[in-house]
Amino acid sequence: MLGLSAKDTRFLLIVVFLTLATPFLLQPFPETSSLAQFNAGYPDLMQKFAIFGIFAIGFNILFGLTGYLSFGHAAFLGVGSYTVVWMYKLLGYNVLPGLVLAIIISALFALVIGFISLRRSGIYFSILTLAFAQMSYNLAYSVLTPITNGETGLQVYLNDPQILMGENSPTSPHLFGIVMRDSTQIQMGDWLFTMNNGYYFCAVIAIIAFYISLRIFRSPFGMMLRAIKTNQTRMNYTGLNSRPYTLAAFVISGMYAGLAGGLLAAMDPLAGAERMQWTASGEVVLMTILGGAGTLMGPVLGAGFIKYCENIFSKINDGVLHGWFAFMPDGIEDLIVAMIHPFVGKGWHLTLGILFMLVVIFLPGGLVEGGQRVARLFRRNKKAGPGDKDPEHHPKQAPHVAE
Amino acid sequence: MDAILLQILNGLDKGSAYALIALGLTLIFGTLGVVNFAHGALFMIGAFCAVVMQRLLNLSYEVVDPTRTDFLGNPLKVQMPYVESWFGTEFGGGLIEWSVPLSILLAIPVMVGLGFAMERGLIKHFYKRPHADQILVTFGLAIVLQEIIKYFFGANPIPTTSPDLFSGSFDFGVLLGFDPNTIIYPYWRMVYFLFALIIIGGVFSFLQFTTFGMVVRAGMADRETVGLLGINIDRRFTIMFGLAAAVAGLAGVMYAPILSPNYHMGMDFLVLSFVVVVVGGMGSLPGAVLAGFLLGILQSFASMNEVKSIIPGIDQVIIYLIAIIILLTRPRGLMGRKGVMED
Amino acid sequence: MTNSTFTRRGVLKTGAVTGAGLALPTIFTSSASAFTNEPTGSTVKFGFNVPQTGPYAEEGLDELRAQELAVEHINGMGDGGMLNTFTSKALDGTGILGKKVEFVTGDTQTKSDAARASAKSMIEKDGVVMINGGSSSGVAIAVQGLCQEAGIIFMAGLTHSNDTTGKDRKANGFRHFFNAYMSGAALAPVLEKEYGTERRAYHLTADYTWGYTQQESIQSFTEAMGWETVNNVLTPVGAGDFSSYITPVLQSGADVLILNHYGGDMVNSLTQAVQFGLRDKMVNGKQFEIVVPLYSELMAAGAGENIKGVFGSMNWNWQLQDAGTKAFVQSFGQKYGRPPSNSAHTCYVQTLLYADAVARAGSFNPCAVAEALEGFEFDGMGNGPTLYRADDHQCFKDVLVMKGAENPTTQYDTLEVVEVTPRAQVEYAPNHPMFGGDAATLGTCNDGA
Amino acid sequence: MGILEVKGVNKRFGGLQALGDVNLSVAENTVHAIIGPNGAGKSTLLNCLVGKLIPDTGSVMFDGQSVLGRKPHEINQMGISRVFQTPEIFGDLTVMENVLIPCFARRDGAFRMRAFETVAHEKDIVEKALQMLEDVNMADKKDMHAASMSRGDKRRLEMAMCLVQEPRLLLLDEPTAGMARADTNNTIDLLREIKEKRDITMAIIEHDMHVVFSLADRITVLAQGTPLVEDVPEKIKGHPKVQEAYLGQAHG
Repeated sequence: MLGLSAKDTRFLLIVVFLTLATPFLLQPFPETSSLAQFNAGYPDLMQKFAIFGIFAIGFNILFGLTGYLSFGHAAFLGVGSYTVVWMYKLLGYNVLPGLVLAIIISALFALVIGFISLRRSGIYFSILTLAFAQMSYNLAYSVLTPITNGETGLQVYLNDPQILMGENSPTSPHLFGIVMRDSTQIQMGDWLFTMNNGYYFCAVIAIIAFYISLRIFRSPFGMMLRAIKTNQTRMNYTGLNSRPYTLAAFVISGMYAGLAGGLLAAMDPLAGAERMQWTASGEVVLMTILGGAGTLMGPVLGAGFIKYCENIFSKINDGVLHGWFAFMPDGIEDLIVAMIHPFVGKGWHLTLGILFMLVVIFLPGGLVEGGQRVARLFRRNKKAGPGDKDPEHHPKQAPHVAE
Repeated sequence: MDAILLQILNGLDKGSAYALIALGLTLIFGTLGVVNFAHGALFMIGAFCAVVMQRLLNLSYEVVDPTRTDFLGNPLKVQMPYVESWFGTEFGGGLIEWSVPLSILLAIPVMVGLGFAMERGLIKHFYKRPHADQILVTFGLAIVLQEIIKYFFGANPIPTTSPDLFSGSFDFGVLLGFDPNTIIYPYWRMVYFLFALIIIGGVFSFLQFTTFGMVVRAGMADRETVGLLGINIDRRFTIMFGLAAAVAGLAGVMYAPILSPNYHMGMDFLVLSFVVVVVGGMGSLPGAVLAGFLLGILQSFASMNEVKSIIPGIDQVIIYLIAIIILLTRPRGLMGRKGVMED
Repeated sequence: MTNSTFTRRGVLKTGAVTGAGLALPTIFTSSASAFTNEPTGSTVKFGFNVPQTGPYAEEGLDELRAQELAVEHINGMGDGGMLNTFTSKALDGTGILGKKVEFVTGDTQTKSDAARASAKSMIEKDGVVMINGGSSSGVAIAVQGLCQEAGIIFMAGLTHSNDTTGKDRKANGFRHFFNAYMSGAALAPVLEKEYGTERRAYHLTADYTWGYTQQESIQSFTEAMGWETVNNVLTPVGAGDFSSYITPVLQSGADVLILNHYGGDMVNSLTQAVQFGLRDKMVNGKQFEIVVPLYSELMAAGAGENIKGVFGSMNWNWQLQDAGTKAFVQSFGQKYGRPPSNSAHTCYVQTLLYADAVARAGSFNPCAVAEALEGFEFDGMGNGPTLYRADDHQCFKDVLVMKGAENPTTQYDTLEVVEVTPRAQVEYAPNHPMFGGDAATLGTCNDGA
Repeated sequence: MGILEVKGVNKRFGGLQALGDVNLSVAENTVHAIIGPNGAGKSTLLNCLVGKLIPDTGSVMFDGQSVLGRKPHEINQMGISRVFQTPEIFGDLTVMENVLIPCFARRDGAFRMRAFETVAHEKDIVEKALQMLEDVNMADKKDMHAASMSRGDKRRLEMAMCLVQEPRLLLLDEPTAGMARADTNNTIDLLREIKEKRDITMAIIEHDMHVVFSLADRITVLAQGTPLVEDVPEKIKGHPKVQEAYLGQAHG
């Protein structure tokens, strides 16, 4: 189906299912339970999962396949966001023109930056991309304030032209009248599920982005990119010019980043300069490595992992901790709270740092490898058990590695 | 003219810090082939050695002063440092005042120990892993280190003062025949510059003139061959990691009076020090030092009002601009060797 | 199925729809809510969104302490703090409108994106009715915009830029903290008295929006009293080493250096300027001086001895002697063993003011609350008689001019109050050009319905 | 007129004359060996042929066109493939993929965005690659990770990667260097088989006399950067100049 092998089709269908069911899957705890703190099924976080998933999928096309480690992809994220907000300001709140333009403009940026940076390889390439992104960030934060609104972030004002705004047009981002921030809520018992328009918009785009990446992985082009990673000398002596291949990969990943940046602004009509800072570039690198560079699903898992930590752990404060352990005797409760305290709330960075180290030490292939190990364990147990059925019947998000 | 002289002085000082950090980073790149994202954190921990020393010397007992009250209306508890009561206010106070230079004594064992622990406990297992994994693990380590510091010292900058002897500034202008007050330079910054020169000189002569250094240099050039000679290069590389950590730490200790230490100062220096190392050329120690001073001085020039009025914002991007120009004209930076970190 | 713009969780907590055992999904009806996150149970949730990581983490921590204290006082625990001195008596220590106050916390990271993400999760996931806190203007403006779109009230924390209640003012946003214009208006007369009218000022300004508005304000006030502005140099945020910006100061013939910096930048630029011996110099026959227009206790602590004798301004200080301040300092000091900072104070007061406005309006509807806050006159909150101006949602009150203390006795009294500038002196027209002129509007109140 | 014509090529590295006035003509469908002691300039000459080095003077013509100034991938596209001293293969890819890539390179040229086709659907190319693997007896290893193979298999794979491009000239840089005797013999057999089955021109740079004399149609002896003699193997064997410059040195 869709030009994919049976295995890939099944994989894609699983991804589609998981993506569409996210509002339910991420809401495992009833609202009334104290574990509801760990629920992640609210629109903003789900949108972030999808958007940063797209960002990481695109980054992986460059880094995972060619091995070129860019430290400047946040620049394209920022360019995408600024483009979309400018389109709001000039045309109106329909997200479509902005998103299309975001992809085009980030592609142009990527073409220029890639053309220059790809003259070098290894760490020299990384530093060149870093330098371009940091220059963009520093200028956007200060000197370019008239275009970017600097520290405050670019936003829409009532006196902006918005020439396509009609009388009844929504006053927040929408797609032909479907307002992004509107949600439909379903309550089932103690569970509340929020199906947000913006999330499903991002989800559909993320699925398309994933499908394209799957096709690229399986294409001759993808094979060439992997060939570049493993041996450029042989590549050249096989009559292939590696520069245009890497440049194409760079531009494609830049377009993914621009799209992700555009979607950030499509969900929330504000574009801040911090999106271009090196820490943002570093974040996508970490997402990709953490999940498993060069695998299809890894970067998405990595993105989800980091965004989850950032949004969930940072909100756990002492009050919440006391709530959880209230059933214990006072002394023990205080002790346990004091022990957990440094790792949550203002200490969420610590948790993230420790998790980075644990994953990379024990799972050299990233989270995907962890998934594979679990799956293998699962299969072995299955086989040992009496009623041995086809283990493929339980793919359980079985991450798929492009070998 | 005097303005240019001044900016050269500023640049040398900025450059000293860049050069010291880059030197340690290059030692690790060159010998171990590891991308160490925790190097900025080592610099930060060095600076906090000065804070710890200051705190240690200021360890106090409380004396209740009934004549004064604190903000809640209770009698004020006055802090009396132990060192002052043991050695008298003059000598004890002197010790407290000299806490930053004294903390070098603390920083060397702390940093070397930390370096050993890092290399043996963590980095060692990553020699054969891809650079991406090294980045992830050292970045994680950097976060952990800075969060530990934040847990104990808070997020605010902590004032760390230089000894009174070095407070104030020296008037170079008068010496060179300019008007007074045109070229002044703080004594402490001169101390820092000299200190940096001594450390850099020390590291170079260590590598140049000792057998140990020669083996390490040979190892940097060709690790396998040296290994074949039956020399235990691993142990030496551990020591090199300790040395690199000590250099970063000492750079941090002495920088504390210039930049009040805070827990994330390492991250602020991290990107910059990578740019310096790469501009200098991967694996080249002289390159790292040269690039440090070069970028320091150029950054100072770019901060001049005359320059900024022609190109607004140039001081924000100059480092990156120079990095791009140098890497495009010289493929391996100023003095880089072929084949290091190019894949 | 219904469409709702933002999620409401309060409903569930009450068990109003206890469908735990139902086989079929129970679905909301739109009449369930009149506005965003309408609290229907016995509790109401506030969102405290402060920097917990990054350079302003310490300030954020102090804000959290104060906010927690405010919640205690509203719920009738502790000694009641400023509720005892507050002129409005609508709050009786039993929560708000019979509902106990709960709160959730989040980390702004001092980044607009992260702050909005955190605020969104509070609105969408936790169902808060109000968000309070923050330690920078960029974040305040970003979160204020979000609250406007979502239809809840934003009570700004520490934000000093003119824009927050100037060109970026919003109907759902309220600022108790003072602003750059007020700093200039309060500082100028003191500077004139201390340093005379014949001065040449050199500005170093943080290169971002807050820096620009502060520099503009200070320059206009100092020039009005006869000072000359020699130069204004923009410095990169987080520059660390400011030496190359400081050295040209003496050569320029200036005799006053104005540091439009905040946080770590201010600590470093001030420390380094003192190291360069600027304050020991005589220029144009006058003693060289440094001014730091915006002070905070925590940053003053970071600069250590270098702030001695340096003038600046503050929104409030714990050393004030009015009854409200004393009650708050007592209450805060008992609980945390340290006096509150002025960012803690503003967050504490904002939380109480919001609660009080709800009580007076008799509703959590943001538009009703906004109406109750607009034009509200009150006293007993440490700043003397105060007005929440309806035109731009800015509080007008006395402003403090501070000076670095020559002989601090503890780590907390490194600053001393030089003058309490009366409110009348810092007032301005709502359409003042520095505040967006006539183009700036609040827009209309949004309750999210 | 040979398919490869090298005329008056000089190359200096600083003070060292690596190649001095080299003239060489390789006739179509022959195996031409270039031998010489270490440092004779064999590798320098080869690098000048494939675009890695540019001679200071002289000309290198392939099928009537100059190769000078062209990049390695352009020269490959002209029809010259190269086997390296240590096999250069795509270690992280499977054996099959290693052979597929040169197939695509031959069909699509130096760069073509085929991001939306699927490799498995390119029937012609897959068949061609499979056929090639069968020809070199590696069909059973097609899904193996290339890097995990033995050195002999890597050499065989590299050869297959070059042959599948159907080059008009195959350059071999010491194809048996560092090999055990048995592997060397296998390689010789493989090359002989290739020579017999295909219309192909080969230029071999080799140290090992055994290899050279069992394969070559013509031999050029290089010493100190200049060609000493060029002739058929039988004549080279007993040539006094060769004895003196090459074998003599090798023995003494």
